[in-house]
Amino acid sequence: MGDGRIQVRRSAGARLWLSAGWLLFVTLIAIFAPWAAPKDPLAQDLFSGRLPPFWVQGADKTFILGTDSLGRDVLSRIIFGARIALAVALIAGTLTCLIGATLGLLAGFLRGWVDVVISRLIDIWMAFPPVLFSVLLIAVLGPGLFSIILAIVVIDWTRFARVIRAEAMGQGAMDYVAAAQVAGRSRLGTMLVEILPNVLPTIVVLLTLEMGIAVIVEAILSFVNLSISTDDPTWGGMIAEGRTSVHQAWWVLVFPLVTLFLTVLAFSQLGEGLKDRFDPVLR
Amino acid sequence: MSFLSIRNLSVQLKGGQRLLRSVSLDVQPGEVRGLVGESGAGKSMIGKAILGTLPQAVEVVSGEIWLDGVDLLTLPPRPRRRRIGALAALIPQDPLTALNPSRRVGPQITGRLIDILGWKRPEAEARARELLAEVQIDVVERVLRCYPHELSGGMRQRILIASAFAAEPKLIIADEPTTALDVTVQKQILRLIAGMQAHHNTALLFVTHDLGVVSKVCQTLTVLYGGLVVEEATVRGFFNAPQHAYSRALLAATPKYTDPDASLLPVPDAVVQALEAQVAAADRAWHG
Amino acid sequence: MAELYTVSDLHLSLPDMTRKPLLGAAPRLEILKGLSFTIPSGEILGIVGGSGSGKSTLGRALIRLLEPTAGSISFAGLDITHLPESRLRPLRCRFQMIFQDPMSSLNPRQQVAQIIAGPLGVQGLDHSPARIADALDQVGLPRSFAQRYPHELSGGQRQRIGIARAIALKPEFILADEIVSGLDVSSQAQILNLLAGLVKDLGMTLAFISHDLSVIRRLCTRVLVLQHGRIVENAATEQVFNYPQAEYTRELLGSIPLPDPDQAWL
Amino acid sequence: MRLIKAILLRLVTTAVTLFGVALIVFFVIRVVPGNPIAMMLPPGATDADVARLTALYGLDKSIPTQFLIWSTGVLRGDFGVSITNRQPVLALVLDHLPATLELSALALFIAVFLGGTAALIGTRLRGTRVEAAIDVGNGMALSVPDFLWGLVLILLFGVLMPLFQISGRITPSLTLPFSTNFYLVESVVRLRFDLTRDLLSHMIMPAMGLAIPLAAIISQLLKQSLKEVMHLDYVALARTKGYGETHVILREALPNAVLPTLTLVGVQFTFLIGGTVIIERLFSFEGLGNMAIDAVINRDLPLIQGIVILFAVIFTAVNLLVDLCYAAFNPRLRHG
Repeated sequence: MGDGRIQVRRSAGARLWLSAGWLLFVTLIAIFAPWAAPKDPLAQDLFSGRLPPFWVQGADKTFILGTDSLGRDVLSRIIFGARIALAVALIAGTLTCLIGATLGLLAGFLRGWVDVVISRLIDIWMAFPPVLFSVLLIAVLGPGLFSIILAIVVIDWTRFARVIRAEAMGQGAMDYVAAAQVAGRSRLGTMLVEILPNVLPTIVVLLTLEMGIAVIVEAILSFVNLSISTDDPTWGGMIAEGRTSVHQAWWVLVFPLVTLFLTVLAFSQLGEGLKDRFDPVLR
Repeated sequence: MSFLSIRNLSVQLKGGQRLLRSVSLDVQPGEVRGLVGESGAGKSMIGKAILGTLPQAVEVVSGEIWLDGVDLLTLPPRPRRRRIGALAALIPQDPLTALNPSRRVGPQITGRLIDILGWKRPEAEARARELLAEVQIDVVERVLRCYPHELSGGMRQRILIASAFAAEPKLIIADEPTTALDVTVQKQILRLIAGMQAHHNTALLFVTHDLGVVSKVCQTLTVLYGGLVVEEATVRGFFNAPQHAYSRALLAATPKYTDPDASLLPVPDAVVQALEAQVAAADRAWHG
Repeated sequence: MAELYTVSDLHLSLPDMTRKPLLGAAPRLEILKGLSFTIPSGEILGIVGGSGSGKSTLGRALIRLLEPTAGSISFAGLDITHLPESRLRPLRCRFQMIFQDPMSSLNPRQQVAQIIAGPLGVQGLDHSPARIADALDQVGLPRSFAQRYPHELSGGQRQRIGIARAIALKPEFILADEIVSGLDVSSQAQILNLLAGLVKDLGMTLAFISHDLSVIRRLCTRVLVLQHGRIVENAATEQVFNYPQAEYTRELLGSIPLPDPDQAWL
Repeated sequence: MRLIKAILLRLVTTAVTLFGVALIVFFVIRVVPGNPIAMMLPPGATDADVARLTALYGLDKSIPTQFLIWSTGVLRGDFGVSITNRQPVLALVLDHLPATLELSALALFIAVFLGGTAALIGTRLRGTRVEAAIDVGNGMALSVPDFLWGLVLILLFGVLMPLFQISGRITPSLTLPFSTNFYLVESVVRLRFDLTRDLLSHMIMPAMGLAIPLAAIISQLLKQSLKEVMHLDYVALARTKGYGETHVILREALPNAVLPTLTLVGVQFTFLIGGTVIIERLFSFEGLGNMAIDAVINRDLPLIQGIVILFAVIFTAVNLLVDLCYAAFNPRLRHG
């Protein structure tokens, strides 16, 4: 209609393409890490520890973004760290979404005792401090990719369940649900054919948001030294090391942090962008 | 000069479609004028433009709104608000959302008197009591201390009417004031508005889609289509001999329970096309 | 004429959630307080009343979107008062409903074709594109509308889709709940004429809920006047309008402003 | 009467929730394979040592029995003894609680102030570039969690422009005249503003890190809620009476827009408190959260249980408080 809406549309488009572009870039880098990385991410060289990035005085130009205290190449470690970050994001995000959204949909649409049980579970879960809970889970499960994914699913399913439950409840009060009943559609059929397409945009937004959160949780767990083994390059592990030596070697903290920041931001903007672009009601 | 005189008023969505296309309209002191049209005709926009409550996305692009000898559109915001607050008032459509749910009824009636017109509190409260009695509320003291949710829809509409007449405005704009009410309540409320209007001799601009209501309450009426004035007439003249084809079509489409055999005639396509051509011509003239 | 619906001593109460105590069940609010009437086949029954009269609740009980608390409803000789949903499902194509607010009753994320095809598919009937095109023809919409979403249509067009969805199943009975109350008079006239024509052509029975007596008189053969959950008048349309028996009916009639400045009213 | 009933019901559901939390944390720690006692002991401990310690902490009994013993203890206020510190869990937890409470409260204050201001300015200047800027800022702040904001703040104001302290709660060399662990409160009460300054200089960055996402949520919700309210007739009516825009927003719209925001902010505040766990770690801030992570790393089972229960108690208390506020502010509930 007016110019305002076109402008919003345009900026939404830019948001979608920028975030999708960055995530595609990170994905390609992660897949082709052995070729993309200039150095071996695990190779230590104690004589070239804490070298600054290439443009700073005293840098070794072959270590483009400098080295950490053990002389490992920061850029290569970021590139290999992307593999773990993305694996966690995709697997944990999707699983969390499937479980949480299903429970939320069932509770919100079927109501009754199903809702009572699921809501009570959500209440109990909400009374846990999530970071502490995940740290605790990793402590008992032992470190490793599988444990991280499991911990994320266990702590974060409520995020989907809560929101989707409320949405499904709102949709359930609409007359098109009554119309489906008048047409003789079964409860399950109504949920899948009528309600699900209407909560799908929200699910997509939450899903990409969750992928970003999964990357952060992995980083947090690496940060408290509970994630993968300490040698494997992870963004969180690098941030943890960078935090301790921030006054001596800022680049060890800055580069992984910027990468993580952009990736998390890109994930969250991707969802909003996809919704604006593909939701028939908004289009 | 008329008390309210709108000259060539054009209103549009910011950077977009026009909603009012050079509308001119006069209301004399004490006149009751109906503003009639279907949805999208722009009838509510006129009221909002006068009162300065156009939505954020809508702007006045040209024209004049003279209220009691002053063009409102030339005034800076604050004096304009004050002038409107002192001279005009609104009876809104939906009594359920037109009272602030978190404030008691009393202050909502006296607020304008105290804050804008500088009355003393006891005077304003006395005035509120007087008005509530006038709109036939008998438990005045209790109602003044109520929160809106404690009152029925008809009761709230009475309070809104009382509040509109509180500062003895010279012009009241009633925006579909009975659309949300049952017919039996509608009759009581219309009777009340008509009685108050006659008693205070206030000019009334009555926005409605219901020709039945217009024929009962108004003296004159203006028919709108697509932001254009289609016909201006006295009520008697209009219902006895509507001039414009669109007016005739609207009357024919309105069901009458006394006349069961009259089949309802939708507005003929030819009439709509002629009107759309007029709208397009107005826009060409505007842009060209 | 055979009776399509026989309703006797119908009671319906709903839990009043605004007064629900924190422990235990909510008190029940009695909405329908013992209604008895019949709807003969082929009749167009007007159901009229103010807000809170129970007219919409009655409608939803007739097509068993709500379950009565007492009394009975029989449809074509079949007692449907307490039938479970699974046994109602095969019957559902025989009684259909057109809703008041098409914005809420048309799924916003389905195209018109899906909206009309959905019920046909569920009932195992033909839901081919040709059938959808037929349905659109019947309600006077261009076939190209099949690919549109509800928000791309005008109010009158949406309501036509609601009608198309209901009549596509060729039901014996249609409930129309305030279907023109949100429309302008010109679209209102079109929708009423369309519905009247279809009901006549297809030989359906119609219950038409409205607060507007003028519309009822135009359309209906018989009128049921409800007040506070009770029937105060049930008579042929002519009878109701010319010799209203109940005080409330007279009050309703007296409250309608005719578009005629000569009618003494205020 | 209705209010008392409501509170009673809430207490019952709260008890159920807390019981669920206790049950889950208890079993998560124990059911999963791995001998916590073996992990507790230094390398080189004998089997006899393990057995003795196992018996000491009651870990040789069946898990349901252990739960029964532990939960009856909890009901008497006995949360057991910490394995690493050899001190009663309750005393340890209550020692560290004030630091976390002060941090959370400061963060909440900042978040409400920033978020509320942004929402009001955005509403007053709607349709302008300022509103667009606020929306973009909200979007950014929302999609990045507290952990990352903490790191960003460390870089900006700890390293690039060293304005604030990046670790600890107070400069260790200072002598403290405090008799409680509510340092910030006490420093103000005792008029020791030098200490207040030092404390704030340590707290401001972790508090900001926690506050930024919450501020964005408050800003977004309140702005949305204001926007909805501003469309209602009573706001238009107030405008026609001659009131200015600022008066309309503050006096007519805000009181009605705050209520829906309040309930959602309650839940979000519990997330903020949960966030203290990692933020305290990041800033080496000696509160409950930092101690919790140490407890997990040291496999200090009684301490972990105690901390988790305490967090759960705090969360449910916050939610209860929000509900009471809602009831108190809502005229519909006040005058049933």
